[in-house]
Amino acid sequence: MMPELGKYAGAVLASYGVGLGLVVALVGASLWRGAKVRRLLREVEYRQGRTNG
Amino acid sequence: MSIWEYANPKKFMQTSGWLLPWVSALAAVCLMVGLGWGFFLTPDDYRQGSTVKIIYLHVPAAMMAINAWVMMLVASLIWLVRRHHVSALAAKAAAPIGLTMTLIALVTGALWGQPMWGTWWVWDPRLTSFLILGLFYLGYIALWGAVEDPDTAADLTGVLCIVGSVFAVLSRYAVNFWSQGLHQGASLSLDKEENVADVFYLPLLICIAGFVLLFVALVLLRTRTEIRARRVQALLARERMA
Amino acid sequence: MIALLLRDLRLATRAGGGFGLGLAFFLLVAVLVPLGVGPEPAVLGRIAPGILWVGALLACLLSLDRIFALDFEDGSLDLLATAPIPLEGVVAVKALAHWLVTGLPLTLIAPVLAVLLNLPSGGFLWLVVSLVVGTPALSLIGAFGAALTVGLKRGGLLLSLLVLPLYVPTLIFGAEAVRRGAAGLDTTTPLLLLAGISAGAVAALPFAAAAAIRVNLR
Amino acid sequence: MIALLLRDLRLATRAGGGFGLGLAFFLLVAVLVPLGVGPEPAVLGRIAPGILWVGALLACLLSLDRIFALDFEDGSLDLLATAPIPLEGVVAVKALAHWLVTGLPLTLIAPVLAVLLNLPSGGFLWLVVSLVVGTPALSLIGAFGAALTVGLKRGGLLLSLLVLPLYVPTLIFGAEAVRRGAAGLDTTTPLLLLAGISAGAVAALPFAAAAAIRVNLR
Amino acid sequence: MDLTVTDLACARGGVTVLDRIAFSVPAGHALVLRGPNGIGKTTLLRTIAGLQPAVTGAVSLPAESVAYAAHADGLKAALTVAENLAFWAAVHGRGGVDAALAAMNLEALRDRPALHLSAGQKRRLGLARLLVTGRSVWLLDEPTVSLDAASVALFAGVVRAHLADGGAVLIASHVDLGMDEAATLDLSAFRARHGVRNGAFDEAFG
Amino acid sequence: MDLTVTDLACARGGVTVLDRIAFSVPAGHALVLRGPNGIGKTTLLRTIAGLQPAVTGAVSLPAESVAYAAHADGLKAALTVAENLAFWAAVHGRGGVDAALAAMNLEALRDRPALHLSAGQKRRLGLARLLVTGRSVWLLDEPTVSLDAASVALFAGVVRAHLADGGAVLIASHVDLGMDEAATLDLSAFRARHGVRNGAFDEAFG
Ligand code: HEM
Ligand SMILES: Nc1ncnc2c1ncn2[C@@H]1O[C@H](COP(=O)(O)OP(=O)(O)OP(=O)(O)O)[C@@H](O)[C@H]1O
Ligand SMILES: Nc1ncnc2c1ncn2[C@@H]1O[C@H](COP(=O)(O)OP(=O)(O)OP(=O)(O)O)[C@@H](O)[C@H]1O
Ligand SMILES: [Mg+2]
Ligand SMILES: [Mg+2]
Repeated sequence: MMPELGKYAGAVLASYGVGLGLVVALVGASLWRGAKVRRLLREVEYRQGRTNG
Repeated sequence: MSIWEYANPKKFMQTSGWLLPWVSALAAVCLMVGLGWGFFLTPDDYRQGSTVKIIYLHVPAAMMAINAWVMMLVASLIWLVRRHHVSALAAKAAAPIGLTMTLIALVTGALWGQPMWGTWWVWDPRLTSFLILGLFYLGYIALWGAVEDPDTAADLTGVLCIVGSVFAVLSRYAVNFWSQGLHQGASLSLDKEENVADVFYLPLLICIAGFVLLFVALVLLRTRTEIRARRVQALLARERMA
Repeated sequence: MIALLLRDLRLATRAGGGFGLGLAFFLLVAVLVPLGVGPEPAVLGRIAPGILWVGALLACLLSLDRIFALDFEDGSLDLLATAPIPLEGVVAVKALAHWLVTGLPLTLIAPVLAVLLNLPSGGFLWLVVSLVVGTPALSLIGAFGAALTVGLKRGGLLLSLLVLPLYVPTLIFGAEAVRRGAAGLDTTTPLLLLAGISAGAVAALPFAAAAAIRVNLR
Repeated sequence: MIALLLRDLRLATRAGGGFGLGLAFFLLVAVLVPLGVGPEPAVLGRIAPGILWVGALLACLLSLDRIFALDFEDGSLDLLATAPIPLEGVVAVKALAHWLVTGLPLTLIAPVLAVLLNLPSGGFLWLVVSLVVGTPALSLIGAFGAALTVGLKRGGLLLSLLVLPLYVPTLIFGAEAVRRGAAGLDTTTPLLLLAGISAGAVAALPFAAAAAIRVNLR
Repeated sequence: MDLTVTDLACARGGVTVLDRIAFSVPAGHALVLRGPNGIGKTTLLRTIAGLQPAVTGAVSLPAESVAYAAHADGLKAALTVAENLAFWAAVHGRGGVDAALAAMNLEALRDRPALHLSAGQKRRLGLARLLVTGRSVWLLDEPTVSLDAASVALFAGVVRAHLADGGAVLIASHVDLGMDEAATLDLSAFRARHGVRNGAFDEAFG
Repeated sequence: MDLTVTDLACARGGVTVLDRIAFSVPAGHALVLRGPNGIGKTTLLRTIAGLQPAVTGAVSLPAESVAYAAHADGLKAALTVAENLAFWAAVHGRGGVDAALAAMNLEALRDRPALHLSAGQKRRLGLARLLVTGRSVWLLDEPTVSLDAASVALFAGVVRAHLADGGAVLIASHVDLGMDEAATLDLSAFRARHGVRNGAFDEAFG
């Protein structure tokens, strides 16, 4: 059910590609760093035997 | 209880932790509906052909790019006045999002400009001032990266953000004064004359809502990360001293 | 205060000090651009106002990064911060010194370079005027940027990244004034706006800069 | 040697290191020039090759002054000079590091900026090619200049003065190649000359630079 | 005037390194701070000099009345010895350059650019600066670094003179200064115990 | 291998500051250079290290076999302690970073950026560098500056170890290093008398 984009298909698809691509990249990066830091924090707190946070 | 309660990291972590899933889910839904509707179900514009579909990414991104900076300005002020670490970290967390939004607006805009104006880029006031906004984001992020004592960095970037805002506004006027552009005016304005046709209107609104929610979700997520990172730093430092 | 001004000027004029080098850089840009762009007088005359202003701006920029950095490295800044003169004053004086060493000479030499870029004769007067009015803003904004980056090694480039966006309005109005002058149009509006920016910068930025320095020293 | 390269790259990418800032500066020049010159696409497209090359050149320039200065200030240079690796090697490696951190990224981002300056589409390929061939020369000449000025406080500006004239041939041929490419003419001659300059620089300058450093250290 | 420090805690890089510090240096007296490398002497002096905020506690004197001499000397390599001193004298709105030069035995070098001084000569010049500040409380961070025996004695004399006309001096040093009359304080006693909280910071991240 | 200096004269800024210097440091021995500030210790060490040409006279060793530790430490603030050492080890094509860290008691700080070290900690790192150079002759310019007593002892131990496996050490210092076995040489005796000629310079202008 792909819509008929006519002669502008390139432009439209490209901008959706780039736009969504950037959004996904940003979200991905945020999640990845989030996970990394969380792991780090857990290690450190474990080492210091202190909880909370 | 005052709003400042949330400036305490622990409280913030609790609340945001509870809030985050809902916001993200809502954002995802809005984006899918809005973009899906816009991309698949809206007709072509009689002048612009299928390129109007770009508006569903372009406009919300552009708006968020501006709003993100405003949010950073507010957060910086809160930090400088009331010294709540969370707000400083929130500003830090928002910057990359704003930059990405600016990029999206620029790229989609450029891709739109190619068919519409016959060129990728023209030095239209709005485009130009957007480029400059992008530069401000870059500088702001670079400064965060270059200073390593977190509080120092927060103070410096805060000052930069305030001064920068003033000059950003100045540049906007300067640019207007300097060239008159091809870019359409505010077409979400109330007067029906130069408004985007209704068929495009509703999905556009949904997309905008989606982007706003996405922004909120990301800010929450990244701020949580920053807080954790900050705490790691503190614990490691103590470890060193012990 | 006076002592500080004199010392900075003396340091600038001593061997290795920056005096005249800003000038030379300005000169070089004015020479390089024709080399890069090619010799057609029409084109050059058309872009002269912009290029001259951009050149002046970069020349300022290059001499900025040391405004505070040198004093920071050798510890003088610590001592100045604990000295009986207000840090805002220190910033203002140092910006003034920078202007005297850079902005002023640039203004004076600009007409000569304008000839190189064959700027239409109408523009010369306005070039000088706009520089006189605009360069103080450049120095002050620069001092602010320098204050932000003072602690950092390799601050130089970061400094330019921070400062150049702040320079945009000054640049636009300045170049616009010259262009209009060259085209024989009315130049009051851009010049007034330019003056406005400079005035605002003089009034506000020393405080922002002093704050930044205090933060960087602690 | 490898160790030195890795260390310089690491320092460049650490907080406060210059990586990416050269890029930013390039970007800024590409933005400022239109702001100064005015928005007409025709004019911009006409001057784009020259401006892009001048911009790349200045971006290199700004990141130069620290090639040796930092190592000199903290005493590393003394130690490197007495280390078992030849000083010529040190210079070559540091120039290489500088190119990896500055010249290469510049080359990669140039096409984007070319869009901003409405470079005629024919020119893009040649812009990249000329930069690939030309920027190594920029880094090496720069390293030589840095070696001459190491040890002087405020060396930064003096450095620009010494280096810019040396950059002139590179600039001319580089810009010429792009202009011809944009006009659809044959570009081999300027490119060959450009390659010649780079090759010569690689072969000869490390020795000159090393000599200069030895003199500056004693 | 007396320098009194009460229940002071000072931090470096977000970490409290010293706390519960309390001592007093009455006018006319000198106090020597001892302690292993990294205990926090420099940090403490910077805090007292008002260059960085104290985590907790108070310093009795306003920063305006203290003169701080750091590891770095704050000299301009391009200026001559005399010019360097004259500048600082002017900043503090006072004269006495020649007296200061004489006191640190620098007349012979007065017109030599600071660039061309040896390590010890630089240091002497840095100390001479104190004399032209006219501040009554001196904070000295390892003042005798790279001074030869003669210069150390010279320095001790200058300090005694300063004490004699009612000044107070706080010195951080590892070596013997040849000033037996000075009291000493070992900072090891004040090392911040593990997990000491740093006000603003832990309100946020404790 | 022995370090022998014969009839050496060295100049600073075109002025001959020391001449007729002659001494020898046999392998396994240490020599401490004494002398008032500005006599020319740093100049002499830089000359022996091959960083500046001798006016007259000769040094028995090639510059390749000496390791020089100056007033400045040659540390990168942005790199960690371990990274700094590892770099110098790699430059000299050797390992032994951990051993060096242990010897100067720096393990605790190994992952701390050099920027965050205190004056004395920096100095310890600067000295640890000597151990990874693998050079047999050390030239040390005021090595114990801002070291606390414990660290000075540590340093003396390291030097003794180096002497024990056949190294030679030349130290310029004003303070007592706690190494009584080391011979001392007072440079005052070699101060260049007024009007001493500086070869190349005076051929041209004499
Ligand atoms: C790189 C090029 C472009 C940039 C940076 C850009 C930037 C912007 C910005 C900043 C806004 C304002 C958002 C707001 O404030 O509400 C906007 C809105 C808009 N742009 Fe663009 N734009 C670009 C190209 C284009 C092109 C080529 C078109 C179509 C021919 C276009 C159509 C629109 C429309 C219809 C709006 C909505 C008007 C409004 O709601 O304010 N843009 N764009
Ligand atoms: N560029 C120069 N021109 C002229 N004289 C100089 C120059 N540099 C240093 N001097 C002088 O040379 C002499 C030797 O300096 P040097 O640094 O070797 O002394 P030093 O023995 O190391 O002193 P210190 O114990 O204080 O380190 C000093 O008197 C100094 O003033
Ligand atoms: N930015 C920082 N982050 C964390 N710790 C730091 C930072 N800067 C310094 N430190 C640590 O703070 C402590 C105090 O440093 P300080 O310079 O005050 O010690 P000091 O007593 O002056 O030592 P020295 O006698 O060697 O000069 C040291 O252990 C140092 O490692
Ligand atoms: Mg200290
Ligand atoms: Mg010395």
